[in-house]
Amino acid sequence: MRQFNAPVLINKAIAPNWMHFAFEWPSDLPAPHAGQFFTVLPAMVEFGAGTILRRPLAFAGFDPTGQEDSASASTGKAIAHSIYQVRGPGTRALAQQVPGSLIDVIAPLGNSFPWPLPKEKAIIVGGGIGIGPVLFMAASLSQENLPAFVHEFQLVLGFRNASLIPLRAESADDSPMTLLWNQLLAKAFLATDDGSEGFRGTVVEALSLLKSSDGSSKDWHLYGCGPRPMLASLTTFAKTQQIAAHCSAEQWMACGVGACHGCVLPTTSGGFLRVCADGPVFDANQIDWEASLQ
Amino acid sequence: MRQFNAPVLINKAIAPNWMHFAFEWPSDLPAPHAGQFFTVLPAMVEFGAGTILRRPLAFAGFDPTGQEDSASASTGKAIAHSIYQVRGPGTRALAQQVPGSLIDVIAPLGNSFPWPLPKEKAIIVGGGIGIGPVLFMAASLSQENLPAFVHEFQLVLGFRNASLIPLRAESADDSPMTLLWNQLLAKAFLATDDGSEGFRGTVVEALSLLKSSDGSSKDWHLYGCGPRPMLASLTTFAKTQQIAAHCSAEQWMACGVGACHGCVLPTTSGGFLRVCADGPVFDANQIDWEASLQ
Amino acid sequence: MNEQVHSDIPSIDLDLSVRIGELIMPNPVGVASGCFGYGEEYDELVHIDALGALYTKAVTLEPRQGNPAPRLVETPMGLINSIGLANPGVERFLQEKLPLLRRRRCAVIINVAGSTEDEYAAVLERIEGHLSAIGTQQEERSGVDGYEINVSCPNVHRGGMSFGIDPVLIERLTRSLRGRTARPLILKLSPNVTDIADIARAAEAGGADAISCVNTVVGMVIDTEKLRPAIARGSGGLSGPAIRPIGVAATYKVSRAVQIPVIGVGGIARADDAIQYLLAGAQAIQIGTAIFTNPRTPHEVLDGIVGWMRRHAVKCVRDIGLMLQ
Amino acid sequence: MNEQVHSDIPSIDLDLSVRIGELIMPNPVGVASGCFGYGEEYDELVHIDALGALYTKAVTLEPRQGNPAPRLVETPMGLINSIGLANPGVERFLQEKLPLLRRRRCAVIINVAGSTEDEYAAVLERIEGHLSAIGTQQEERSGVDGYEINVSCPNVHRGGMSFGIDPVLIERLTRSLRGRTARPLILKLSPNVTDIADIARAAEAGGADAISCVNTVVGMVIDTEKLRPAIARGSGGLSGPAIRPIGVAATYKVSRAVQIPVIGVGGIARADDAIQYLLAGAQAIQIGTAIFTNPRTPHEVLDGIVGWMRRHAVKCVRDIGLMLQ
Ligand SMILES: Cc1cc2nc3c(=O)[nH]c(=O)nc-3n(C[C@H](O)[C@H](O)[C@H](O)COP(=O)(O)OP(=O)(O)OC[C@H]3O[C@@H](n4cnc5c(N)ncnc54)[C@H](O)[C@@H]3O)c2cc1C
Ligand SMILES: Cc1cc2nc3c(=O)[nH]c(=O)nc-3n(C[C@H](O)[C@H](O)[C@H](O)COP(=O)(O)OP(=O)(O)OC[C@H]3O[C@@H](n4cnc5c(N)ncnc54)[C@H](O)[C@@H]3O)c2cc1C
Ligand SMILES: Cc1cc2nc3c(=O)[nH]c(=O)nc-3n(C[C@H](O)[C@H](O)[C@H](O)COP(=O)(O)O)c2cc1C
Ligand SMILES: Cc1cc2nc3c(=O)[nH]c(=O)nc-3n(C[C@H](O)[C@H](O)[C@H](O)COP(=O)(O)O)c2cc1C
Ligand code: FES
Ligand code: FES
Repeated sequence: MRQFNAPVLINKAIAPNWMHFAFEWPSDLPAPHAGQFFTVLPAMVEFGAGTILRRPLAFAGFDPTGQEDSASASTGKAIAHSIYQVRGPGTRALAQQVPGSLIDVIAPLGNSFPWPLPKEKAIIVGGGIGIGPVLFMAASLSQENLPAFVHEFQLVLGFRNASLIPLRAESADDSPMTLLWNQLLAKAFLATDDGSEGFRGTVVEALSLLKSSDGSSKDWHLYGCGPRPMLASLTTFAKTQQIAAHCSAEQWMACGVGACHGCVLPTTSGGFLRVCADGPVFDANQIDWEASLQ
Repeated sequence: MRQFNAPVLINKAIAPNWMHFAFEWPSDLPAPHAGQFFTVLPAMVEFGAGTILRRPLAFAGFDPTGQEDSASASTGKAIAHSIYQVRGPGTRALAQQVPGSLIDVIAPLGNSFPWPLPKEKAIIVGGGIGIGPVLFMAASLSQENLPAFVHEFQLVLGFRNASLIPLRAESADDSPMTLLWNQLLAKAFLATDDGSEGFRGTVVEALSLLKSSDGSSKDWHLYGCGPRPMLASLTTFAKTQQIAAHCSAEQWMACGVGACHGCVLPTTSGGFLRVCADGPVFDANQIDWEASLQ
Repeated sequence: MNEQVHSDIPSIDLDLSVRIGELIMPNPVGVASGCFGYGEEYDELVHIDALGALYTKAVTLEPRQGNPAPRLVETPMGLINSIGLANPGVERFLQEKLPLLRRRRCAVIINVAGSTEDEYAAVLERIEGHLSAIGTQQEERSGVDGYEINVSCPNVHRGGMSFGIDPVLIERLTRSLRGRTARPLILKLSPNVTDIADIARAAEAGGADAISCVNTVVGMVIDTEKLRPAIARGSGGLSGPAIRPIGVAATYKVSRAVQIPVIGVGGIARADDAIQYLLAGAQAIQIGTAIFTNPRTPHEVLDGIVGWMRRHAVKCVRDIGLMLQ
Repeated sequence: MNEQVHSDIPSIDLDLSVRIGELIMPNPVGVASGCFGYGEEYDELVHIDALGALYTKAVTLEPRQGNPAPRLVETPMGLINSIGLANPGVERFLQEKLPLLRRRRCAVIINVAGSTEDEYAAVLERIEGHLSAIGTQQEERSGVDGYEINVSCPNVHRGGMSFGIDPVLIERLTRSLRGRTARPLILKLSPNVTDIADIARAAEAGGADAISCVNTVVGMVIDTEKLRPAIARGSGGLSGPAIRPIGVAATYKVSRAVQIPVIGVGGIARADDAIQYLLAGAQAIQIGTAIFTNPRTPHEVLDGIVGWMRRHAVKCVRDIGLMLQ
């Protein structure tokens, strides 16, 4: 974990209100893992916003070779990637930050998704805003130098409708990371609420379907990231099916490093856990999702 | 007086920490006069600034023909010009506003310098930050279509040292307004505190010198704009010499339109006057400059 | 009195009107006292008649020059002022300001301040006397739709906030003023107290028709180069978005302590801020400092409230407070 | 006790040290309670030993889970929190947190909270008992350089702020705690009172060595889409730059009401903010919320104070308060 001023490399729209953000990673800092996040402080904000908190964003990919676009050669400087949705003053400000400028980053933060066991098949489930960490997890499991069993995973992505599926828009950049994400997207099982592409229904409904038709002899291990109601039903599904499940959660944050106890979620054992320091990845059974929805 | 979103036309450094700012003037709004000001709201501010007040800036020139640079033809759209010093979050934010973007303006505000009488010679005195209104006044008196007596004026400008004299820097733009300002500067009597250019001493010391050597049979009429201590000694000088004097003053402002009574200065008759609505130009004897310095 | 005020915004399918005592305001958005003068200064910029109410700059018995300069300083998302109730006094108010106010179509509430109970009373008596002397024709507006009693100004030595912190004084003052007017009487309270609900209950007991909640918060900025407070009088009153959470908390508390309507004020700069106050229990709101930032704020807030009501299928603005879970 | 704390910042030609009771802090910049945990979390990011003091998260007698989530919401230049004094309780504090705190080279002040006078007393007794049981060798640090008594937390039902508003309770509590420790005793006051000077005088009369001024201001944000308060508990404590003018005004007032040192806290994000507090009369300052924005803030503030002292030719940080005109 370190605070540094990172050169912004990419900050480009990849779908309506979705941006691909990439910055240079300090050479001597350990690489981030899928599930981990960072916090940023944009340089400028809109007049009257009065924003003071850093904004947490998950890593969506990491490129140790530092290739900025498919044309250029490796710079040798690692690049961290993220995908964010423009929602309020903080992300609107971030969207104004031009490549070449510096941005204040604290990273890497939080824990990461555990690896699947040899007897497990990873089912990686993302919905809407949760796309970054699941793409990163899928990319991590795709790495060539890993044992073959890891490569057997299924990516399941849910969107409200086809137009909200990021990356495929013409506006998307041609960085190697974007190409990798597109390959993963092409192999993913897609679900849309309105059936405008892929399966019509929620991702958890898609899971039921997939489960019943799954020929694999392996146990499923769910990896989820997305809106909290999705995580809640994912957890119910995992319980019913008696399969392992890890979810990456979000909560408003102040410090992002575990000091303030602000970002807690209620646990099933009665206490609270800090999303930033005890998570953001939790064994799905640890969190009382129902209580957290209230 | 109107609130409008003005296209920014010029926003360029003309000296260390000094910027030339120009925006498109609504065709149906009366032209501003020397001494009047406007307030702006920059679109973005630095993270954590928490600025909420509009920033008042004086007009430094007005071009009804709308010529943006000496090469291009008149656009037919009037242009308002200002010169500002980058001091704090508001002016730093303004300095970030790129040409082509829109800026929220309320204008024209306040009163303006009165014209000299036929029997008067205008002595226009500016120091440091007060350069904008005095250049505008000098330019106004230079207009060809005015009676000849008006053209007889003297511009006296004071700076801490030669390096702070704006506009002549290489960085200055080549707009017709900048060329006009440079012509006025070339004819001005210059004083610097350290004698690095022109007269060595304050502008008021320069005035004493000029007065004793002035061959004109006309009465002097002082027009002043600059730091408050300068206005105080200008007023003392005017009293001693028994000549008319008008000063343009500054005070922190909230509304800028006379509603809040926040921007007052103490008067010699015991009450207060609002800089934004009763000024910013005052008969120098009206203001208790000594009390205002406390 | 009991005159319905008509605004220029068509009520369309929604009921935006608000009732304060016998007065019906066309919509809940007002401009706060001291931030809009007596209305003239903003006339060129803002269509004031589209709003619900104009709360005037404070009127005192005698003219007041106000406090020494500087009177203002910016703070993070806030403004400190120490105007000191500069105003022409009740006589000149009646001669110079009232005629114009009578032509307003929004509700006009006269903000009243004083150093003693008698002074407040004298201002009301003078205004009421003047109004009955000139009379009002059918359809003619009096220009005085109610009084907002400022017992919460932190910028004067006597009166103002010293009243606002003592429930006994508040109840007595309110009762005394109640006896002098049948027009709506609004007590404007200070947040600089241990329990604002106590003060609000005292105002209600004294016969107030409504509570304005809140006035400015005591604050100070020191100029670290000049080595003295940034405003001449030392401390002043903090307003603007910075204090919005303080005002919302106070409004929530007060609207649960009294039966009379609460008018929320403090830091409203966007429709969302105003809706927070309405959800907290306010029947109407006022906008002050944000007008300085953007004179269009009150209109944008009103538009935003209307948009929000449509999205949430609320027909009547007075019901918004019931929606809080 | 009476141990001089050494920091890693050389005092150079300036005297930056500050005295609170018998304790000498190496410089006036501390990190505020609840914003820095017990120091571990920020260890990787911040060189804490360069600072003057670390004020720990509150310690209570029993472990506390804290308040339901969400506990945080951003406001204009501010933050509302309702953590609810989540902490492991005094026993686990002594076992798990103290050993690390003993290795700190800055001053360590233990923030103490309780629901009753007895609870506050029990925490102090337990800590003092533990310290005398383990003993401290020559040159070894105790890890407890003083206590900051939190009588001002707005986020608990009993205790906390309900003490902080009553001078009689404050004096009695202070006296009772004074009898239980010879270490510096700092009373941390709430700004949510009519007259904070009254409370400060009571703390001084009870034997406090210093006053921390101020804790958070009661505030509320309502989520206008979810139609409920943004934080689970309704209202919470407002901190950050938004409240800086409130804290400076309180510090100015309190430092003129008591003889004991005042520690200024509330909204400090830049050196200029800290210097305002010092000019207002504070001997030392604390930084809370701004650490979340930028963990380097305390160090930047300290550097900035040093730069300002040089420019203004002030040799001793303790004299800054005398410079206010
Ligand atoms: C561990 C973690 C990882 C995240 N990863 C991503 C990501 O990869 N891509 C992405 O688009 N978003 C991500 N988010 C959410 C992102 O932080 C918020 O969308 C962003 O902070 C909103 O800020 P804003 O100013 O644009 O909007 P605001 O107007 O401030 O808020 C919009 C909404 O964002 C949420 N939010 C606001 N402040 C915070 C905060 N301090 N912490 C968390 N949520 C907040 C709230 O739900 C709020 O209603 C992540 C959040 C967390 C906690
Ligand atoms: C009528 C008038 C005309 C002006 N014309 C010019 C001009 O032509 N060119 C120019 O460079 N400057 C001009 N100024 C001054 C300019 O408004 C300030 O420099 C600017 O507001 C500073 O804002 P900031 O955020 O950059 O700095 P801040 O850090 O906010 O302030 C820096 C200094 O500017 C002054 N200041 C701050 N806020 C205000 C305010 N609301 N009103 C007035 N002064 C303030 C204070 O002295 C302060 O110490 C004028 C001011 C007035 C009142
Ligand atoms: C410059 C200024 C002058 C004010 N004058 C008065 C006044 O005369 N009477 C009064 O009751 N309140 C006065 N107030 C307080 C406002 O009416 C309002 O209660 C306060 O500013 C909080 O609202 P805001 O944050 O929207 O400004 C004044 C506020 C400001 C900023
Ligand atoms: C998340 C958070 C937790 C806090 N916890 C405590 C606490 O346990 N004890 C205490 O005395 N003050 C606590 N405070 C108050 C701070 O110590 C400080 O007084 C207040 O935040 C104002 O300073 P700031 O504006 O610099 O944050 C807390 C503040 C925050 C933001
Ligand atoms: S954000 Fe502070 S503990 Fe998680
Ligand atoms: S700034 Fe409001 S009266 Fe001048």
